[in-house]
Amino acid sequence: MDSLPALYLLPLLPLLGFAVLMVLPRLFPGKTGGWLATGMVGAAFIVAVIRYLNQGAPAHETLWAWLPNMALNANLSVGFWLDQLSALMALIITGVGFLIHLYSISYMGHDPKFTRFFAFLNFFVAMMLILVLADSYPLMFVGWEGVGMASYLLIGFWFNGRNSEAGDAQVRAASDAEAISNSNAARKAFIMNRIGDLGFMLGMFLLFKLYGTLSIPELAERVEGAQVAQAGIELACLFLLVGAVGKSGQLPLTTWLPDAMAGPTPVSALIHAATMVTAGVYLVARSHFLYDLAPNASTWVAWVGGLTALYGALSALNQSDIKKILAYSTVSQLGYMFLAVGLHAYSAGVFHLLTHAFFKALLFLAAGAVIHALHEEQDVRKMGGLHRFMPFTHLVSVAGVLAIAGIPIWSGFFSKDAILAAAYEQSLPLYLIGLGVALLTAFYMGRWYFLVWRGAYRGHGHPHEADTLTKIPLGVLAALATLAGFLNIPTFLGGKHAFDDYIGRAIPLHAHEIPVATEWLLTVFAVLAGVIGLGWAFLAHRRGALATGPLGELSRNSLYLDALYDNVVSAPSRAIAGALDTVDRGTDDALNGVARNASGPGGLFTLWQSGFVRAYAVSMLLGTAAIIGYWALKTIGSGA
Amino acid sequence: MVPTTSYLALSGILFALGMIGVLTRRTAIMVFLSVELMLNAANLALVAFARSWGDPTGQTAVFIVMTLAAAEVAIGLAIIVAIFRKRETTNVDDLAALKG
Amino acid sequence: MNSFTDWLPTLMIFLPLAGSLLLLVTPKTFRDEVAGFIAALTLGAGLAIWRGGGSELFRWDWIPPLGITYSVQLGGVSLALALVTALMSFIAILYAARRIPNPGPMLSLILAMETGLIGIFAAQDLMLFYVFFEDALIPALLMLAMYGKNGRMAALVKFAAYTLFGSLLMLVSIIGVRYLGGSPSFAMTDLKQHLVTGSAQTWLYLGFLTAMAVKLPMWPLHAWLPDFHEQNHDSGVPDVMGTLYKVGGYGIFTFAIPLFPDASLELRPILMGLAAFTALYAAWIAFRQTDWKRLLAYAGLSHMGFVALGVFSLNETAVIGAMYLLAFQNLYTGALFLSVGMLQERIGSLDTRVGGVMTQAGALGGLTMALWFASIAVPGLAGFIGEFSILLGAYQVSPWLTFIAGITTIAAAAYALTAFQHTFWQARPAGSVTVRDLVHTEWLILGIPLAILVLFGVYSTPALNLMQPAVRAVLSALGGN
Amino acid sequence: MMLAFILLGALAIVGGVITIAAKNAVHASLGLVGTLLCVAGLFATLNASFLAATQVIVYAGAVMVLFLFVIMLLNANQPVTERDPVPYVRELAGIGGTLLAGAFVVLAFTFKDPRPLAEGAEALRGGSALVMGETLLTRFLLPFEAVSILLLVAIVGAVALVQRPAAQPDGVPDELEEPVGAPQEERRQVPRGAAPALMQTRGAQDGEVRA
Repeated sequence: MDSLPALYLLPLLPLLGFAVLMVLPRLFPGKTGGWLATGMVGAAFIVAVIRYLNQGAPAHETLWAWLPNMALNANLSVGFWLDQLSALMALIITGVGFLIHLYSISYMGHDPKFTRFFAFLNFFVAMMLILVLADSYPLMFVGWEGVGMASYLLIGFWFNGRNSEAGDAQVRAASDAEAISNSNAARKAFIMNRIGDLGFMLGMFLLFKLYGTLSIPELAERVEGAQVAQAGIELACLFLLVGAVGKSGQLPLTTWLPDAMAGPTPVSALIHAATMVTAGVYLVARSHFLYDLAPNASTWVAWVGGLTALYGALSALNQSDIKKILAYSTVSQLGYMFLAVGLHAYSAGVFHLLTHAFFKALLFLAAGAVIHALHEEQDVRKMGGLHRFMPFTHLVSVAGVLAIAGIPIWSGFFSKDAILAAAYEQSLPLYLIGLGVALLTAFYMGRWYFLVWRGAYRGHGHPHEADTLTKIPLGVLAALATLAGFLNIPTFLGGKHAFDDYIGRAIPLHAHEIPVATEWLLTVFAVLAGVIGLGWAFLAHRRGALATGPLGELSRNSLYLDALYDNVVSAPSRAIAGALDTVDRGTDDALNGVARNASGPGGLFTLWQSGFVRAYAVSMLLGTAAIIGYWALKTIGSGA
Repeated sequence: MVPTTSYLALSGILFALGMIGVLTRRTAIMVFLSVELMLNAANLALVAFARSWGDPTGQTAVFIVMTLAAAEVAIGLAIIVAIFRKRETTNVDDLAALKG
Repeated sequence: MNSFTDWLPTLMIFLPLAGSLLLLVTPKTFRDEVAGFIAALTLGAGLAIWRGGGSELFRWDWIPPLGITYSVQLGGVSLALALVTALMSFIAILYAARRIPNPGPMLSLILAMETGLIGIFAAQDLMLFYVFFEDALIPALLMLAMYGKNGRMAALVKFAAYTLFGSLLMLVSIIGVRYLGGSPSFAMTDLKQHLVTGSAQTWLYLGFLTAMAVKLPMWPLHAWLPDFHEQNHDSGVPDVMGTLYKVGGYGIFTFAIPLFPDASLELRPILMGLAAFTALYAAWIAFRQTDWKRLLAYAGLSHMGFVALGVFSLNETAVIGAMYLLAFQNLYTGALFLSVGMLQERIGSLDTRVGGVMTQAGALGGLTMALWFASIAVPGLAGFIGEFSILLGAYQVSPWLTFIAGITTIAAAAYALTAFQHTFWQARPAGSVTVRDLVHTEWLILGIPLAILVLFGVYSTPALNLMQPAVRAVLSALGGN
Repeated sequence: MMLAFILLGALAIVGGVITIAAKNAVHASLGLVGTLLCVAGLFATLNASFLAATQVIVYAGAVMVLFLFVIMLLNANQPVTERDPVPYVRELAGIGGTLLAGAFVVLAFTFKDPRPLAEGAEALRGGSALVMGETLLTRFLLPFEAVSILLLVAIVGAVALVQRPAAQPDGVPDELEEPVGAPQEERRQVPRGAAPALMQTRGAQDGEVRA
């Protein structure tokens, strides 16, 4: 073990990259900053591969004491934990991260803040690695909020609008409007993540209250041992679910993900497709020992996943922005993963996470190439027939679409099929939702493909093929998207699902009891769903009615969830804030008011001080008369 | 032997009369007269108590009050004359310089 | 144990005062250097004490007939706060020397206040604590009076009224503690042996609490804070000293809890409720503020709500978190006030709806954003450790109040990022003045606090080793959970 | 005895009413003289014979003469006519007075003699000068002396008060000069209700003395 590179190297390398690029940007003129950042992530990838290859028992390396007495009656220390799950995640992050860094060098080539972009990307990769390798929940929370911060920085990368110095006023106005929308999107993402983080924190507090420690290895031992009230674990798992939902953009905290498309495309590919959004799934998978003891919470997770998948698919039907379609499809695919981990089919969920990372990153990068080629044009209705101008990108996009649609051989088929099998095994309604979503997914991805690549070119300007530096990542991802499925060929198809065994060593698997016949039936249904979806899209394309998808406005405004939040949550909170402010300013006036009218009754007395001796004498008389009168009455009363 | 209570009642009435006099009269001299009346009322009560207690102190007190009254009248009237010379008025209400 | 380390705390306390008097006589040209040198010396003294592992109790009978002793000790939490005070005063002096037209009086006032503050942290005698408590008030008032904006007199009167009202009540309870308890002197060591018991303790605790609640500040007694900060000099230097003067949390921890254990246990739910409410209330109001200074005042108030929640919960983790947050909160709130000062220096107004400053002044924007992230307790910075420990500890005591305080973290993100976005992001309005970026010393003024925040956010062991034993000692005496 | 008391009491009350109600100042003082004489009579019934005598001589005689003299001197005879500045004072005084009287009467009847009256009266030995002198010069010697000093002071005070400022050798009156600018005629206006006799005498010296 000692010869292996230390675990803390993984997050340290990109962090160093971030520090250097932020503090000394002038040292890296031109694109050298980009190459440095990519090199750092590459190095991290190599370390991850080395640690992945010679993995024995889970490695636990601790550094220094960090939080006061949050471990078993000791201070919680910063430490990294490498088991099969986190090794795989590290591989995905660094691998896909490296490819996307490579892609960004050309994509962001002429952006004025080139170096800063790579600094933020490195910072993101470092935080994601901390999240994945953390040995304790608080350290995972560091990564958790760190990636939230990185996504805030990257979504709001063009916070002042790309052509704010442009000459003509009309372009400037558009750029200013874009600046405001970008900044709002970034802020919205961060605040929504923060809401999820509150849930995560409360979950941690409850776990500490139940078990007295927040270090995951210690927690795992104590959970099996201690017989803690079922309700406690259920609530803790629900809190963790809220955290996962916040980070992975599931219902109800999902409206920030489509808005996050305001960031540059590599950001959408890396953060909002491959890595950050899967953090929620990783959290649930990492806390499998809790969720196994909390059946209700797990059904909650499954149902949240199922409903979000449906919501994402429905919203994606009629989007006109090339990246928005992919964003909603990410939401929907994440719904699948939550569905899987909710049903305790952790390996199926993680496998889908893997394949999804590949083909969704591929699709986003392809979309990026298209946007780049059409000079920042993102509206699919102004595209079409690009297969003639960009043959290579077209080819990889076909691979991506087939993968996501779940066509056999491509990876999407295997991972989605595993999830549907698990769903069928445990709850029929969820399986039906899953199947329906598979159909819708096939349709909107087909629509995406036909609108962008097929038909006549509706835009102006002359699109050109991407340069070589862009092609390399696209090619690699296309290969991975196609071949990744073979990692986990299910038994009834003659494979030995190597992936399930690998993950099984970290997370206990549930035996499959479905007879082979039904498995075949499920696979046929899944393939049928994919084919019908694509066919429906093809027919609509032939009729040229693809521009406006079904469900029209309902889908375009994503079931009006955004509008709902605005006037249910943000408007009243603003109003209350205003009211509180006036109340707060009011307290001082109230005090002055009391002072002012206290002098009122005082005025009456001045009249009485009239200066006339006899007035005083009268008051003296009345006074004495009253006193003696009282005295006399008392004596009468007492019958003297 | 006339009971002391009747003497006290009489002195009370006289005292009240004096009091009313002080309040209703508008010139300083008249106010003084009423004050004298009140003093006499007090003396009467003192003597009545002296008899009921059988102790001459009451009477000596009256004696001292009388001398006091005399002195007071002297000084009071002197003041009134001085005020009169300054303000040419004996009306009590004009003398309101110490207005609050 | 050579005698020099005995005198270090006294040196650290009275060096700034000597400096401030010296400043009044130094010629104009050397004024900045002298002030800076004295502040650096004080910081050095503090570091020497820290390296020596905190100083022993130094006791000398000041006024024997009254039983007032000059007992002084800098160790654990008090040393941490004293160090932070010394550092922030040094930074405030650095910035004031350059930024304020005639810095002479301001510099001497800062140094005078620094004495009061370090005295507060070092005092181990109730009456001495009271003396320093009042002593620190005078320079604050003078700063506001001499350098404030036109509405300063009203703010000054309100500030003085609230503070004096509180401190007089505290004086009553200080005297009460000694005489009801029957202890020979006001020194804490003696007072602890002669604890007051029964309902009298609650009343004394309440007296003490009002002063601390004003200084904390806590919800009902906070009205002076926004005006105090809003009316102070635009450069933000008096506000830095103002934030340092929020010693309520420390006062409760060092004096109130050991002296009134049963009362603090008995009043715990109410006080925690008030604290959580303060946090949420302040954060929610901050959301609508359009003046940077007022927004920062409410942000500070919200953090103080957290500190109060931590201290009142009497749970060891929460109290350590409260002290941690109290110490480092001075760093980022102070630095933010200075960054607002720099912003005001460049664009002439404190309004948040300015827009696009970051496009022209990248460094100022970047550093301010990092400081704001520290302020809303993003992990990896010191604020998080404090806030996380408070919430964890408070959760063990009462989950619902922690939930309310938790919502504050969301509200904090909301107000911080909204204001930040309106000022630094979005497009720069056409025709507005171009904002020049940071110049030489300004990098340091924002950079040093940020560096320390990052250092103690990631590698927090030294600060924990300093604070944990002190907190554990106090709470074990209480037998708290 | 009872008859004497009733007669004298009634007369005293009538005198009192006259002193406070009479329009003419002189009538009021005569009313007071009547009351004083009745009170002297009452003293006699209360075996305070010496006091009765002194009352008649000192009080009724000397003091009342002084009063009459001053009334004549200041010509304070006409009643004051214009509006009473203090509102409702008459009514208030009336109500207050009757209330006070009622209270006194009620309280008076609550008084119980500590000793049987006869025995008390007998102990006073007729309140003669012997008894008075004995008590005054033994038990109350100090008050006796104090009162004598008081009388002396009163005499000196009275004389000093009414002393007219003697003309100074250099012609500067002791009072401060009137500010030159003060309008003269305002001071000429005839004060309300001033006694004409006194005015002539004062007017004469007005020339050289600025009042």
